[in-house]
Amino acid sequence: MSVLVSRDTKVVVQGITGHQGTVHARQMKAFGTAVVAGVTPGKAGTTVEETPVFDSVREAVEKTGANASCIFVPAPFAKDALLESVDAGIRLAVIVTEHIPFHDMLVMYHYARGRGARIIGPNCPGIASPTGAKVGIIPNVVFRPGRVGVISRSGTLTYEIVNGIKEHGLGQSTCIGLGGDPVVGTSFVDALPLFEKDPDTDLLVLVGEIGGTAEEDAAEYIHHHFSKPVVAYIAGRSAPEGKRMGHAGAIISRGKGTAKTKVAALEAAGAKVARFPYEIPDLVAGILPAGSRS
Amino acid sequence: MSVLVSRDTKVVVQGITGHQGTVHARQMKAFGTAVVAGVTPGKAGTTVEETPVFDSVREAVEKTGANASCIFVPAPFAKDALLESVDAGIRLAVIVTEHIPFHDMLVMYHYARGRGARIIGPNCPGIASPTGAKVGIIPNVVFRPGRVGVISRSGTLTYEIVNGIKEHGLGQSTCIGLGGDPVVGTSFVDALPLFEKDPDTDLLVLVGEIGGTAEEDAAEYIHHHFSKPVVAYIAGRSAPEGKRMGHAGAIISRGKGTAKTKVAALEAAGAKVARFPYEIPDLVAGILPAGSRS
Amino acid sequence: MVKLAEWRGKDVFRKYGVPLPRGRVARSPQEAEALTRDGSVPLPCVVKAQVLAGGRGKGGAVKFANSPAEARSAAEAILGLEFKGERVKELLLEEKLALSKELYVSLTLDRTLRLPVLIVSARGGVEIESVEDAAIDRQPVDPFPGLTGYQKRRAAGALGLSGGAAKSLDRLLEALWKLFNGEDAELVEINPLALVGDGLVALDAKVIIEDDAAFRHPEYAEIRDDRTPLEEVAREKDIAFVQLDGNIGVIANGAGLTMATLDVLQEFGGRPGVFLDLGGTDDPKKVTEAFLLMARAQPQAVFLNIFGGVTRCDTVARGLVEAMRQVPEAERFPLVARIRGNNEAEGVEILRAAGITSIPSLKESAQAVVAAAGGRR
Amino acid sequence: MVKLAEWRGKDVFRKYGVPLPRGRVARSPQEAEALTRDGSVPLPCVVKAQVLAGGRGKGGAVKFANSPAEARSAAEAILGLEFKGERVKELLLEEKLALSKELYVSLTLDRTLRLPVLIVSARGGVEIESVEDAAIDRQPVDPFPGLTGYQKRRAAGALGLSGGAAKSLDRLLEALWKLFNGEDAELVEINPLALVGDGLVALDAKVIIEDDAAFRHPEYAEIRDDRTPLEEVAREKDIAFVQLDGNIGVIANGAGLTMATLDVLQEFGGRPGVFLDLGGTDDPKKVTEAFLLMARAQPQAVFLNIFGGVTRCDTVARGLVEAMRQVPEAERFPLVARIRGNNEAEGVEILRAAGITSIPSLKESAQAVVAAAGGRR
Repeated sequence: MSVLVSRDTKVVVQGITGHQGTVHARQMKAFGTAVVAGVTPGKAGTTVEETPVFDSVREAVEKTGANASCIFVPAPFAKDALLESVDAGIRLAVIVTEHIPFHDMLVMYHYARGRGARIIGPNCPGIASPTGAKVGIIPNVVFRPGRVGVISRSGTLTYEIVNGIKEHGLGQSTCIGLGGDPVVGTSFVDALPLFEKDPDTDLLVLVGEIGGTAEEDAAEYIHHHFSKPVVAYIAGRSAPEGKRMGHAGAIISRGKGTAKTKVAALEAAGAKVARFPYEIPDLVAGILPAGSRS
Repeated sequence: MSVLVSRDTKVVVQGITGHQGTVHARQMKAFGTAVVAGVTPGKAGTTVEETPVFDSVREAVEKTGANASCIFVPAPFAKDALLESVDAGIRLAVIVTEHIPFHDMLVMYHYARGRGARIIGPNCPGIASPTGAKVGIIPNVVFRPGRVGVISRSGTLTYEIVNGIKEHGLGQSTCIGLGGDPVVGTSFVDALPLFEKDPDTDLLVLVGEIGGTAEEDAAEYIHHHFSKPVVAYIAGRSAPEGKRMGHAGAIISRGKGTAKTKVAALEAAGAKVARFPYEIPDLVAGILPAGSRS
Repeated sequence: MVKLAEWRGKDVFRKYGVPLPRGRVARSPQEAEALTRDGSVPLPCVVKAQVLAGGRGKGGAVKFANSPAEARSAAEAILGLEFKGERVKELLLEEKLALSKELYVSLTLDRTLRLPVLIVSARGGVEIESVEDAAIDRQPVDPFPGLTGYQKRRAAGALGLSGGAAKSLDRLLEALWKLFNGEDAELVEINPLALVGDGLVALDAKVIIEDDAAFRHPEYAEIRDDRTPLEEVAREKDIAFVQLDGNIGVIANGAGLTMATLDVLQEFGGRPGVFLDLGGTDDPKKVTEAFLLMARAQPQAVFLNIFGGVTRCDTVARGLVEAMRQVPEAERFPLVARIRGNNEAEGVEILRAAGITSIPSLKESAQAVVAAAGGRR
Repeated sequence: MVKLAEWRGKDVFRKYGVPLPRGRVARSPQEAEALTRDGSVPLPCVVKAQVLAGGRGKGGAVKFANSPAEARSAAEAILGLEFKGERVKELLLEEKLALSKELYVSLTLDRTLRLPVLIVSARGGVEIESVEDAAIDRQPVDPFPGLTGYQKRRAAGALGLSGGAAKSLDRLLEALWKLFNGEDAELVEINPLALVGDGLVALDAKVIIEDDAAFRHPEYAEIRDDRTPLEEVAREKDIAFVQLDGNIGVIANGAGLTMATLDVLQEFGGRPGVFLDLGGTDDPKKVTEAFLLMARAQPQAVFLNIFGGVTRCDTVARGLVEAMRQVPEAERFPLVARIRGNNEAEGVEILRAAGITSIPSLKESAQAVVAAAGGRR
């Protein structure tokens, strides 16, 4: 078992005929994922490396039983692509596309939520489980089956850290790159319960960044509801304080959002916080029960 | 036990300072219902026959624990009143107000549904259970505790029929007047499962009207999912065929919507269909197990 | 329900940017001739009766004209016609376009889904009820987020449109969706929607505005269906009033009870004539006015069937007694009353004091009124 | 993120019907004098520097004028000022209003709730961060159905407004909500919002438009934050580029990895200068351009830290080798490379062939570049 994806995951790639869509459909298949369909309006009847292409997600779902979507379509069309997949019955959509206006994402998030569909992303590397499937773009090479869960707001930093875990001789249960946009479909707080109840995860690595209050919210959740050990890292401790989004933004975050507040909140919630990415594997290995190394 | 309302129902009356609001708050109390609060913006701090009035539903809920709303506010403000009650945490709202534009009702319905709130109405007499509570305007005099459930699209015709059941020496478990507007919060199909699982209901009386396809949909549901006996009546057998709503309306209803199609569908689903309202009590008495007369 | 005549519907279309043929309204043959002569309406043109009923083409209410003189004579032929009960007072003259396809598009409400639904068919230009289901595509549209891009693509596919024509459809559907919501429409229908080159043009327009939204749309206040004078009076007093061809007047409260009453009357051979729904009221004056209105319709007998809820029995009894006092001798009618429900005892007593007996049984009271009106037809 | 200057924000306000003082923009003392002399700006007036930073009042960037001569001298005093790093080039002159209250209103995004939030306070006219939480009312607003009547009533209550002033607030909030959505705003803020009689007037305007929505808003294309020339070049090439005051140039891919790299450099005493985020690319030319850009910033050493995903290691290696060929002798810099991830072996081999060693450990590579840049600061 793993989180959200499994051997039963059947992926439709929206925007499969674009360069990114084609490349990553291939990588997902190489990972062992069932990429059953692609969608590009006007390209029905063609194939991309043997994957059939349809005009609509509805057709793709009807003809192939696709149950997850990986969205690569350009930002101006991403909202429509997501709504289409939700209306076609897709309940897990990974949106890789970056630069989606947050006003669009508000619509997408609440529409999907109202219909019981989960979005991961946008602007995210997606989800992968070495024993399950991959929906997204995390490099295949960083994975090794194991019992460490990873959730992260970053992209390449996630790869770095997941790879570090592998190189230390450990492995991952499921890794989710949530994306760092202002509005994300799945936040730390949304992802934590999934790992809490995942029998394959013994320890969770949480990778955060400065800005927003997602890490503080996660700390709060961990404190009250998360029973497994957590190793965390916050990127940006040395970064100059960014320009704030006006005064209203300050009202919303009210003394949260810096590396200091995030680290303090996570430590108070019982997490071990690494100061640098390369400290993570040692911290993990120090906590992980000997029997659960892979 | 009863359907949707019980002795734990605590009603806030939105628009309590209006004539209808005041009169029916009094009637609900006379029925035995806990009317705990009223709301009229700008009238906070006053009382209506000892019921405290608040400026907002949120305050009313916070201060009195109200968990159901009865809405009497004029049609142009009804949408706002409903949204306010849903946002304040109310999960059962009976809308008595008539002439609410259906475009408003579409918003209200989907908003409430997305938050797990149920609307009864609009333009409806509401719900009452002789052993539970009354939220709405059905005359108190027609009730007597018993084991007959009633769902109806009509107003006064419901009173007529419920009263007929009482005068025949039988009683009701719960009666819901759903309202006959184009968009209703709770339809026959939505109400049927509630009565199916209500241990206090042994038989259901369904009162329909010509127009729309709600009765045909109900028949379909009854056929597949409803195990208790059903007695039905369709008003309007003798009415001249009304002006149709253009051709598109005909496409939507496609050969449904007449008294004939409704009666046929209900009979095919196993319901006994009365030709006239005064036949209902005899039909009910003929079916109801002797031990469940009251 | 406010049904807009074609030309009014097209005025609304124009406001939302729906492409239309060039055209103008004429109310006389002279005007029709002048509009085509001065180029306001290009020739050849089509001359259409502005009536609400469908089937105008087959019914001789649509003609073509190649010259101002022909436009005049077409107008002469159509104006004043009685078309399915409507007198033709207005014409719409429009340029005749060279079209390559006739399509169908509408937006209306699906009550079961509680969603607007977009209906399209490549088989436009005929009555859509006659088109088989397989040739009609329906898509429910969620008010949030509204009509989506993928839904428009599907509609284009169903209509067999691509390229520039599909783009034209995108804009058209967006305009119709805005109109449907912005105008509180029950129905927006274009049949036929013509493909002219690679653009779409609305040849007809059917727009129905919801009455309940009137408070948001004072602009439609003056456009109403034709009513008989009595119906007009009833409307002003907020009493639902329908005139049929029977001889028994029915006063009831609530649409369901009114219908049930008619069903029962018919069962016993009665012929309902005027029926009148008091709705919910606790004003005895409104009840009095209803009876005075009923008296003017000269029924042979009147059946009062009230189940008291919001409308209390004592209110009705008081209004009835006052009405009986006011009705002129010449307009008096036999009355059968049945008042049940809230404050029944008080109401029955008020009637009794005025010499009127309330019969509690629906069956018996219905039989009594049929007898009073002269028995079975 | 496009921050609009006050006068531009007010132009947007005007489009949505937000009430404003009468006012005009001036770019010279002469213009300021003329606008007040001919009555375009009524006297007395306020003369405000058009800079994006807050605290203008305290900072001497806002002055009052009772006569055209005073307007001129106020303009002379303010124009050309350097205010928190911005040169004042424009002034907004506005009539001075007799106000009875200063309020605060804003709409922005709450990331945790994933909802816009309406923030109001009766304590306007000061920095809102300095106001205690209890005096600030926040209400999340669902995009569907939008700002509701009851939310507006609550806002009026929190602001202490009733009657005509509450009605004015209703209209204002509706306008701000439409603006927030229609313009793809990240922030709409009015501080102070003045109560003048029983109407509300926006004395200030802060509007921030989201960059990602630029495709819907070509009208904001020309309004950009000031950038250094190198930042401008980077923007054109779609490379995220930030200039700090250190001496180590960092080229990484992805914001998180870039930040982590800076954290590690700092740990070992390095001072990051320029940093540059390649983002996701598999075009070696973009990598080459990034290096050429970096060279122009004249760092003492450069750290290339790439984890290959979309950006493959071999792509980066090819781009780097090409850049090294092109960089002029004078601009050469010591380089420490670390390339990991997709196609790592190929990339490492390409670098090796060009005489560059990739150090796989983040810690060791960081230490190496700090040493190359001259050791700990």
